[in-house]
Amino acid sequence: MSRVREIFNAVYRIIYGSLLATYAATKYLFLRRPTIEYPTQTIQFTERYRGALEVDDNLCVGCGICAKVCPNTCIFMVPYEKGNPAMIPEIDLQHCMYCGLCVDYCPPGAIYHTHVVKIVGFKRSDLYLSQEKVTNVQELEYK
Amino acid sequence: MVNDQQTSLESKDIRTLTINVGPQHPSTHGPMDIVVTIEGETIIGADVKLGYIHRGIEKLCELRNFFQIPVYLNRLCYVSGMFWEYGFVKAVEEIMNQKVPERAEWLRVIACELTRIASHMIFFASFGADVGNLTLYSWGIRDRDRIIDVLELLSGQRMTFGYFRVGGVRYDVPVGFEDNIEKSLRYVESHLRDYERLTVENPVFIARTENIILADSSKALELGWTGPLLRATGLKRDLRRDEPYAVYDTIDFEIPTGKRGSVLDTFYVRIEEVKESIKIVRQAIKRIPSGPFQHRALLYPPPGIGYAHVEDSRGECGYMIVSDGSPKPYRVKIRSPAYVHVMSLPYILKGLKLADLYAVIGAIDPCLGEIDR
Amino acid sequence: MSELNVEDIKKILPYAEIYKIYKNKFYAKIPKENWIDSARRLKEAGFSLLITVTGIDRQNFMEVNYICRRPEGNGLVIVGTQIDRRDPRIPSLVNVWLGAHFHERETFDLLGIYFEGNLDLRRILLPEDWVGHPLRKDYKW
Amino acid sequence: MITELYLPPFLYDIFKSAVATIIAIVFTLLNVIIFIYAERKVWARSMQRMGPTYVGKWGSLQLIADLIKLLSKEIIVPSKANRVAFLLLPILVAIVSLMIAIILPYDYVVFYTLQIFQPLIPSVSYLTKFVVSNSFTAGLFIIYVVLGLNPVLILLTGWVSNNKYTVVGGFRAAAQLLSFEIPLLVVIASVVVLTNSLNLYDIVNMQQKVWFVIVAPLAFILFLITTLAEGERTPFDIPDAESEIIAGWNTEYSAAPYALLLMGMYARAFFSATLIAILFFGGWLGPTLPGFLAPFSGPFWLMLKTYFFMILFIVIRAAFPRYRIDQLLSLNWTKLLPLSIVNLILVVIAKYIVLSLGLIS
Repeated sequence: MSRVREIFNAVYRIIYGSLLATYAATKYLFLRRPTIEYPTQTIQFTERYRGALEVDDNLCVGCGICAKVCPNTCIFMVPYEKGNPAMIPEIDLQHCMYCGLCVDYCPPGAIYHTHVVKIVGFKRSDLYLSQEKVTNVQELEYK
Repeated sequence: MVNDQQTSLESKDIRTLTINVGPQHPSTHGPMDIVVTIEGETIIGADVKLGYIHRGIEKLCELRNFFQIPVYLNRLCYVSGMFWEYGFVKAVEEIMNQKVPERAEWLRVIACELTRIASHMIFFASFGADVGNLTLYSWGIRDRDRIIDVLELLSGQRMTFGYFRVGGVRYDVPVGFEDNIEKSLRYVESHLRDYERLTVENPVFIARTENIILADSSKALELGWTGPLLRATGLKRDLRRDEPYAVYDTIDFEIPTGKRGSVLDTFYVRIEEVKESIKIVRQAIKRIPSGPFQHRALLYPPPGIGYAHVEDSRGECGYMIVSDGSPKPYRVKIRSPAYVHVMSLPYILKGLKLADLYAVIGAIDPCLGEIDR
Repeated sequence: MSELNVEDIKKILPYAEIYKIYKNKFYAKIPKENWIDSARRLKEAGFSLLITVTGIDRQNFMEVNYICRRPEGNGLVIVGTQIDRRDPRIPSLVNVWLGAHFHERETFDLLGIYFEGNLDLRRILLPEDWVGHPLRKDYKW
Repeated sequence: MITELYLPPFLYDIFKSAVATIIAIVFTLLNVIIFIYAERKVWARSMQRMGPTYVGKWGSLQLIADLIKLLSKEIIVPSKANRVAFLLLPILVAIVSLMIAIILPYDYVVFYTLQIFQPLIPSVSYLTKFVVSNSFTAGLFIIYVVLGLNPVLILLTGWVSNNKYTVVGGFRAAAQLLSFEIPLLVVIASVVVLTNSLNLYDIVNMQQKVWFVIVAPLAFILFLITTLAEGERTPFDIPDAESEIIAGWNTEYSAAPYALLLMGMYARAFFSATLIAILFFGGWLGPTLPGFLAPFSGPFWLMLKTYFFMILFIVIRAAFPRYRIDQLLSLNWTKLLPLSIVNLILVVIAKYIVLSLGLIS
């Protein structure tokens, strides 16, 4: 008799389980989906989001700490102008891994993250932010 | 994909067939090659080939300063990056005997447990895809994304966080963090019942996974397994409880265990772990004290050797760091749990069916970043 | 779950120099001859979970370590021994812990330490035709 | 109109069948596209995704775009494959699959739907004479035989590709499809016991008072499971398990041959849905639609039921993982086969009860 009950229980569990699974899959047909259509809608970045780096040349003192702390050595110090001994960082975005150490260690806070993530180029050199580009990264964003 | 030297129809031994599962295969979760010899559908031998994304992180660490290294280590496992940063930071703190502010410890717990949920969600997702249910894949990614949103709010990045610092964490909690966490946890929690309906209560899923025994507890210990796989064999072992670090000894949580070490048990253990992690995060938010979150110190560890362990979502993440007194580590040894699990595949696959191989890989939940390092 | 102390380890490994590196974590330096013996003793004493096998290139000698843990309870021991750097050979631990196999393969791959008795000592992370062992300090890249 | 062409009778028959065949095949192809689109959309909703959105409104033209892409691509034949067989087999698979379309009442659906325009174009009513699917006295038997050809073709497809994955997939397919044919035959036989006829039209007309799903519910469940297995649908999509053996027996196919194989697979699933509607859910029987839609009511109910089972197949795909081949075979031989024989006995008893109640004649 217990054997019969066992079989009955097994059959019940199979049928009930199958119906539950089908119900779970059907339920979501009628729920709002959490996804968005990417190019027409975009997500909001949070405040701390680490996008492409930008340098404020009014604040930069040219100390070169950012170039020293960069683990990938993708920041290079170059003369600000010809004949001017002041230095300013240039950034190779190809090698940058957005770790944010340079931002953490910059004494005057001259280098900071923007929310720009779409920087594209046809050549590798397009991703090298020379001193003209590095001070206004926002304009480089691909729209 | 197909082994050129020995195609099926030209094989000398006509009864067996050698199949390369990988390096490019939908179910290996990354570039990994498993050479399986099958007879009919039964596996009679297997060999694992690794190293397709070996980046030499251990060597890289020897060439970087201590403060630069944590931002590399979250690349080890890109679905549970927080743990891998934490392990290194903890090892350095042990060498330096550095005290960590209590608020930082709680923040670390929050970050780690959120990452554990996110990592287990990826496990559900990829396991679903492995056994042929792509609905689970989508659901796992959906719920993980909510958790990742919170982690982005906290650390500023979605996968490669760079949140841990020696002596604390990098940022304090942002404004409105508690509400955000609670909302995300509720979102994940509301879907957990449906995961169960689709998996551990689904008769087809049970039939598929319940009879694949990975190992019993003695064999698992012999092979050096840790984490959910060891817990699935019925051994109640969790580093958070056995070797408490951070503030885990004051937190109330259960350690779920399986019964027989089957694939179904590993799944069950992970679902329960997600529930426990949610519980831990809720407690942590309530009990987090105010105070400093970072203790800055000069990173010149004294000469010495240090070993730190963190209960990763896959097992014991361990770092052995040898310091010689310079600002760079002399040697960093990374102990990856998934490496141990994947390399024990040849010991557990014999006699299983070919279709079981994918369920086993899914249950092991390999992360090739940490395996190949 | 009592805390381990140096005496407990000393009882298991009488010939070792033992240092406490942190709470419940110990470093034991043993002579090369006791390599397998120490592993057996530790396993019998409850340290049956092998965490990893690894090595350190100390430039004038090689250091081989294995780390093991007690699955019932707490405590961790790093056992280290010194071997000749020009001919780095050491008996394999496969007969003690089955799981030592792949850790030894990795150590052989990256540091070039030969584990005698491990029948499957191939390269694993690097390609099979790779020259040199990258974690050695004199490796040129 | 056409009857006034005064063709000789045999030519007239050929003409009539040709028209019906073309109509049925075109209708099937259209429905395959609908099926694939529905699968992508419904499955996506279940996964909380979007599915196709770009091409056309709600991505409705995505399948057309995919088809054009597949047809315009280069046909790649593996160097170790048997070239002739490799290219011939997809065509055979497609032909064999489409043969069922003529037996199923798709020409009926199309021609009776066109009757809506009768008030505008009176000569449309002649088209009802062109329905040929009602003339197959052994229609169910032919369907079974044609389905029986599939395993051989699939095994050969896997074999001639000369790839390990295709061989494994081909053997899996052969084992699965061959073994599932036996319970399928027994279940079909139980329907025939009820109706004493192999003609689909007779089977539907017998269900005027009561649907067979009420008379023989076990037969319906068994038929659902076996057709899922015969159509290689989840949870029985073992031969082309994409996460296990890449794509199983069709791994090496690309471009137009792949489109043919895909079409064959989806056509078979669509036929299964129609067959379930016809055998167990009263086919085109249902309340007559109001007004000028009255001639459309038969096709409407048939297609409604068909699409319902189509969606059911898709939801089942969303809800279940894949079986393992040895479990599947043991499920077949130890559970389905005995159950189908039990079902046959039950149906015999049920027939006497239903006959005595006067529900079927």
